[in-house]
Amino acid sequence: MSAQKINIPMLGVFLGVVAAAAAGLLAGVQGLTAERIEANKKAAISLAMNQVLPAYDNEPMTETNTFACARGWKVTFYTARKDGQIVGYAGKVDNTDDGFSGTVSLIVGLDADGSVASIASNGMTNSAVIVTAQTETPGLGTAIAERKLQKTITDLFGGSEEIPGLVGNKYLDWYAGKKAGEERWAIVKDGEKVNGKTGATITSTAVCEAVYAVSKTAVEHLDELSKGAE
Amino acid sequence: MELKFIIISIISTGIIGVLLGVIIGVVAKAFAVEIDERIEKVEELLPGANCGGCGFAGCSAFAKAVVAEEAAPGQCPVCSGDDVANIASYLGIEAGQGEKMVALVRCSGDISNTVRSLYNGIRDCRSAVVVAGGAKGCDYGCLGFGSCANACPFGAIEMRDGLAVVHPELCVGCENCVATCPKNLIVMVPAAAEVHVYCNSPEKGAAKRQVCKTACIACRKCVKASGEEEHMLVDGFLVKTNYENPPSADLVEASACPTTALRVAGKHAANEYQGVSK
Amino acid sequence: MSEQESTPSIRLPDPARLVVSNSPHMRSGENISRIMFTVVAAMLPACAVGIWFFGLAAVWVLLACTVSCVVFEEGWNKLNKRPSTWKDGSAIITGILLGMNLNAGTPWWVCVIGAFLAIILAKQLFGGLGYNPFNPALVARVGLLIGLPELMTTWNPTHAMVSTLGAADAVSAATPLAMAPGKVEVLQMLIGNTKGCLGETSAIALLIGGAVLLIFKLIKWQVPVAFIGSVAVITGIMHAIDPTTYHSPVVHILSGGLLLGAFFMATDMVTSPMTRKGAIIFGLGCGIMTSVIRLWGSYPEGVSFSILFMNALTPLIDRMTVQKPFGYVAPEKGKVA
Amino acid sequence: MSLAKEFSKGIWKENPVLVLLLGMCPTLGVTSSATNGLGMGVATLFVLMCSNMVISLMRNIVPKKIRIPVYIVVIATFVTIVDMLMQAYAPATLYNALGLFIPLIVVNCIVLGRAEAFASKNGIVKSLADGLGMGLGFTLALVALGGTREFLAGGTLFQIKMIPAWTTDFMLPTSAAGAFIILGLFLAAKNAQAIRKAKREGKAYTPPGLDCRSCNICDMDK
Amino acid sequence: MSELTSEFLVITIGAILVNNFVLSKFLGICPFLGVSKKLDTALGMSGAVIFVMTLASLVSSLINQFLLTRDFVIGGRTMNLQFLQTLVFIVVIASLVQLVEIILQKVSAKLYESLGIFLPLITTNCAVLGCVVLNAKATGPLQSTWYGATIYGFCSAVGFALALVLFSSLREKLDLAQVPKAFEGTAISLVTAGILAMAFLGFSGLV
Amino acid sequence: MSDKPRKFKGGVHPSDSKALSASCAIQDAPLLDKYVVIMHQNIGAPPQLLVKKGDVVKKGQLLAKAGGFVSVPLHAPTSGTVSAIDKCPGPTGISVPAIHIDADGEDEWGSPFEPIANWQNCPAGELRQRVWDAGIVGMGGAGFPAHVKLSPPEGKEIDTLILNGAECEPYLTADHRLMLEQAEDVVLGAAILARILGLESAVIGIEENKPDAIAKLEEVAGKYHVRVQPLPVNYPQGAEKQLIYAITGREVPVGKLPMDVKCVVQNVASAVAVADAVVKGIPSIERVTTVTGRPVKTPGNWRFRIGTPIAKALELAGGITEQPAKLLLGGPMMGIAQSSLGVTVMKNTSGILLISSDEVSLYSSEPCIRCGRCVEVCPMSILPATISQAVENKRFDWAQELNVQACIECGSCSYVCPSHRPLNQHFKWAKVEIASKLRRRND
Repeated sequence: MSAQKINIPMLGVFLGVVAAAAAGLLAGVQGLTAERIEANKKAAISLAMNQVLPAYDNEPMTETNTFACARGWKVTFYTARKDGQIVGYAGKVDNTDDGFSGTVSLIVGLDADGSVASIASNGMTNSAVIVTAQTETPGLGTAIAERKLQKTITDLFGGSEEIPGLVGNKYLDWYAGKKAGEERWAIVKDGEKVNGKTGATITSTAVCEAVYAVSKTAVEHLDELSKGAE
Repeated sequence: MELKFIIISIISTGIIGVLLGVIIGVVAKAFAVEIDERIEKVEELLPGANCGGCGFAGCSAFAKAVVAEEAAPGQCPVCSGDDVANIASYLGIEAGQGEKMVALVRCSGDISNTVRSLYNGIRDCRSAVVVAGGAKGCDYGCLGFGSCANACPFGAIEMRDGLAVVHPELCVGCENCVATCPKNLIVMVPAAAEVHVYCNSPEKGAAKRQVCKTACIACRKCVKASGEEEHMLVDGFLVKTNYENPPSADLVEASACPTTALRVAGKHAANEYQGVSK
Repeated sequence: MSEQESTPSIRLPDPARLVVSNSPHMRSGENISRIMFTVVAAMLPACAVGIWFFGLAAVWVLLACTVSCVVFEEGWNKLNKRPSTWKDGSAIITGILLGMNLNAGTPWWVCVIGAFLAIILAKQLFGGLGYNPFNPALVARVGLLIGLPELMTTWNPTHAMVSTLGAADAVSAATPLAMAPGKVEVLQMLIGNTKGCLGETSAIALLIGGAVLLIFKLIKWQVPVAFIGSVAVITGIMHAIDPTTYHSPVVHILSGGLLLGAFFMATDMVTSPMTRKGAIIFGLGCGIMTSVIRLWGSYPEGVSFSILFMNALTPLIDRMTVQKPFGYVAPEKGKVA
Repeated sequence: MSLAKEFSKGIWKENPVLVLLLGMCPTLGVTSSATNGLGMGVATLFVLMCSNMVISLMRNIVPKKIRIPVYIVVIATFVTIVDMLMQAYAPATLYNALGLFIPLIVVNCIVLGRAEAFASKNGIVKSLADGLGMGLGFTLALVALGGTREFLAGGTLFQIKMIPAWTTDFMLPTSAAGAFIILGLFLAAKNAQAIRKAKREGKAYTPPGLDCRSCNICDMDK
Repeated sequence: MSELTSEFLVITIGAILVNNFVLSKFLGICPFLGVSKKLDTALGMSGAVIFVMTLASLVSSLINQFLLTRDFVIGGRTMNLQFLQTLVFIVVIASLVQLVEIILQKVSAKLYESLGIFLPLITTNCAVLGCVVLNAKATGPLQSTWYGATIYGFCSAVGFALALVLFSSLREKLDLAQVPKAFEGTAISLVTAGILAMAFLGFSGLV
Repeated sequence: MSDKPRKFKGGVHPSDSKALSASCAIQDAPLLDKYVVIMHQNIGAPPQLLVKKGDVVKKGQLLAKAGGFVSVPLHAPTSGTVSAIDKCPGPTGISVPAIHIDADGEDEWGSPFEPIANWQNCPAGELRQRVWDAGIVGMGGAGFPAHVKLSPPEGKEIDTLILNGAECEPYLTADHRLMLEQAEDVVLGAAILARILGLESAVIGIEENKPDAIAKLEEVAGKYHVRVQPLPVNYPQGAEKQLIYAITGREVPVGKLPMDVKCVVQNVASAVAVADAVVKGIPSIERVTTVTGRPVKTPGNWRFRIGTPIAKALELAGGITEQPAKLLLGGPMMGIAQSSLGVTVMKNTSGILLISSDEVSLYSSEPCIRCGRCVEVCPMSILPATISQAVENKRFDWAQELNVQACIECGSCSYVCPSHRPLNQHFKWAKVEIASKLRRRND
């Protein structure tokens, strides 16, 4: 490289101008899309929230508390009330940064005492845990995190009906009714009840840690939570 | 509000850009290494094949030498005439371009035409000569294991029926094959010359015929056919093309070489002499 | 060629039929297939024990693996118009080794996938025997472990276990490594009456096979010794620190595929270092990695992964352990190793 | 070359993934399903076309010495725009799955490579055709690869079970190892086709290697 | 173990072995395949990447921390310049590589000769940008600091180097192999890398 | 110097097949009507021709004089006429210049020098000159001029003279018979060589599989302070470096000569030639050669004139019983395969060996399975398998790094290789390439 041959300040200025112009353009697009991105995020949250919370009549989105938990993550709690009484919380934790190939974000519905809520759906007892974002290996890590019915080619042509409510996932449903205590939750691989999958231990651990962190934070901050939003 | 945001973005990015630009500029000044920009330019004009045909270690070394006037741009065997002219005019020097040379394998003894012993070993000429001088009856002939073809970066040498055949149109004259042939069979000849003697054995005619059907037996028919013009030169028991004054392709027809050692390069490459030898 | 006029009664060699080649002109007569079939023989005791304890299911798995390995090998050769190579025995070894690394009840299609991974992917794509940088059977086993983790980590109980424990208990019984430390029956592991892959359960049979290999000098003793030794040392240290969490080294050595791996897979000539020094480094590396995966990793067993990883390191180890030639260090007398 | 040729060469003859071996990181990283491959392909296609267009427009005013930084800035801008647009309008699952690889389009050799090798030397229409062709070729390769991996893993395509009887998921194709291996098999298949073609035409064929023939990035600084 | 120490382990072991940049995150594949023909060049590339990636992590995390993630309020809305991350990072990396090249050329001609040819390649090495972007997204108490980011950058680069060196020694061995014609070159390299990735999967769950 | 020989590392034990000819006493070959004396029979410079076509020569007459210090003269094997100075097939397959002599049948003696009866009092220099004048080379196979080894440069001290009677090559029995039948000459030659070097004593190293020769030599050895050292049977025990190590425990450094560890090694046949040249005044015009192999009708050991065509030698042995696969000059491990019967016996031709086709396993060169056997047997402790793979891919620089130059081409690695790889040829090739690279660099 022999950059010294040409007029250096000019190059700097040219690059600066291009970069600045680019930045300007970006700022414009950002301005145009920002609101929709925000709205998307909110919509995603409220959708998930509706699934994990019992019936409520307030606006949980406006009643939030955010606490830092032990791992350095931030847990946001949305309080759900019915007739003014707290019926549960939705704890949201984003970007836990220890999945197999990226971060895990999830929303956990909690009972008023901070334990993971159970939700009866389609005749089964599911836990109120929804993984909202993950980038795990399809089939392997996703099996732990996804609550999704497998569509088959016959469904495509047969046009089967959408089943409302939560889809069961044995790895996630393990958490139903669990409450964080002093002991951390361990990954159980063998036996009847499982929250971990062989070959996808990292994802299992990531989900487990995140759910634990939400419950734990709620338990630790129950006082503040029960007081309502600041 | 939007406008203000945009302005902040522009300013901060602009500052980073200019700052980095200036830092690079300053550092570049402070740590400047004197480089002759001509070298870079010449290297840019060179083909970048790094074949080493010019005798230097790759194109950049050659560029250095050209700029230092230790080499003429025309020494690059791969460059086209225009490339060479460009470099020369850029540097304001003589192109010094020599005649275009191509490789010639001085042997026509393929498997069907020569005596071979049952060689059992590594299929590589340079390795085969270590064992009993290779597999060929003729001490001077092409061994046919293709060391030269492997050495050619341009795929100009074809191994055909145990004989290396140069395709002159693909040959750029890098001489890699010349250095590789353990029998020193390959020489560089002007690309313009069409007629070559495809034999390299200095043995007596009778000895040659014993081991090879297409050897040059120095019958001098071609010498006679070329008449007064000294197109062909006799060297012991071998006739060679006079590359100072090469004959035209007609000579091959005219001389009716009894062993077909005298061949037209193009026809030889196109495999038109197969089974011709008497 | 000079003409020789010879008296009619005396016959002289025909020069045109004399082969010219480099010295030496004598050979020891050793060849690849002899080596390979000796290895097959060495594997038979462990297979026999597997068949004894797991029954016909084990036979089917071994057969499915071996047959499909040979079929893939020959199919590939046919497809690429290469000479037939199954007779050199290497595909048979791979097949048997793969079978030994599977659960006795493994479905046949898993065996076929495994054989494909081993023969085509890990061996023939690299040019066949001698050129594969990774042990084919191991690639197959690890590929199946990654692809079908649940299937590959569920094992059939032995017949003996079923008859003593009852069918249900036997099925739910854990493998030795998954049991709580201190509850493991070492004697059963020695003879092979335990859960695990069909060829890896019986320590005694594997040791007999290993001895055969050592007697015929087909493996370097340094590899298994360094491998097993380093596992023993590391797990021993951890056991000494916390006996309630970590198994004793004896359990570690006898359980899982350690003996099988140490004697039959880590010692694979093609994929392990050539010098004695390299073999020691190779064995140590395998042992350390196996211990680390077993103690802290997420997979229940680390032998296959460790050997596969060390296979990848083999070219580097070979590079580092180039021996000094005779007379290289002039002042030093005595043999140069 | 005609416009149609500029467009079509990227799809098969000079397919950026299978022949030019460009953009391997996203090719391997996001193709665990056909949907992801499609999303990434379209995103890259968009960036490629925009950057090709802008760079073609700018080609005469950019000082040669800072060509590369300027190109990168241009590309980075479009990548960020794509990022924001996808965040706003694409399904959240897709955006999340592509994750890290969206910003990494910046350093995808296809984009920079085409900018340098083509757009900086050709007019805007040609550059657009080239960008479209290359982008489509990339997208096709990604969808094919993603589809293969997804299908081999569980008989699904675009998350729809194609073979309902297929119940056991085989995770190897979707794992990291599978990504490498299946891309390798894809390349080999393309090579095999090229070899057969070359043989028909009586030419020699050397499979493309990832050497300085396809990725001429180090040459760019000249 | 304190959170910091455990995260330190996660970062180091994780970045080098478990979540190896090349073999499980698919970052830096181009140089991984392109510069791995010979062990010597692989070593040179490794050195250059370790140096540049550490430096780039440091510089860009500083910029990220002190400029891009700073919130400011305009018209009642809190805004920041995070959307400029990609743009700024790539410009920083490109300039940095340029700087390193210029300085290296002057300071140590020998080092320049062994590393220099790889430097332009690094600009477009997605491992560097990927590492910087990952740092910017990180939420861990350690990795979100500038020194944590630097450690992560260094370890990721070491992971890259490990994979590259292993792979190049394997490829040197592959040079001797008689690979089927269709698999020659990159195809067989990818298959090898796949099997290498299998071996690295054994590390999963270590952190 | 200890009495117990050391065992060098590595080595192989091929079946020796010496029984074919070991019991056959040396016979004098009858006079032929035509001899073809190859010009260049020694390592080093070729000799300079002194005769021309048509010249009449006497037996023992100088045909060519030494072409330099590392070169030896040539003598006429019999009396007759020089019929041609022309090419003939050489042992390496390439035609070489040779002196064709038509014998007159008189076998008339025309020695260039007189016997030195009183050699004990003759100055060492004169004796050394006689060795040179007689044209004696290393007759074990290498053909290195004997006088050169006997002329250590200033400052190089020699303390051990070793006579190489190991004859570790399978099949060959020429040295064995020579030691048995001419034990006195061997010991005498040893004593003369010792005197030239200014030494009091000499050691004869013999493999233990020749007990009769050991016994016979021990009987006569006492006369001249010569010690007979039995050696374990292990190929290549007769290789210079291995022999020196076995007898003295010294390792000759790579690229150095025995001289550098104060040793001189001479073949027993050379010692006999020295004794003949000094005491009887006979130049090197004949040698004992084993003609053997399974296809040979009557294997045996003959004393051939230099220049005897191989076809004639085979006729003496009764011809063949079946077509052999290979015709070798030398032993099966290091001998050179021939494709012509026109090659003639040279000063270093220790054996003419025919190998039947069932003994030969042709190189099929399967891929290396890295079993490491070659590493185990390599007496030089290099890595044959790795070097071979490097050479296979033309990585000669790599081969050089791996010390391919240390290879003594004993062939042990190829012998044991289960993949039948042409290891030895790889090394030879690599050495040639490295040498030519060095030459190019020096140019």
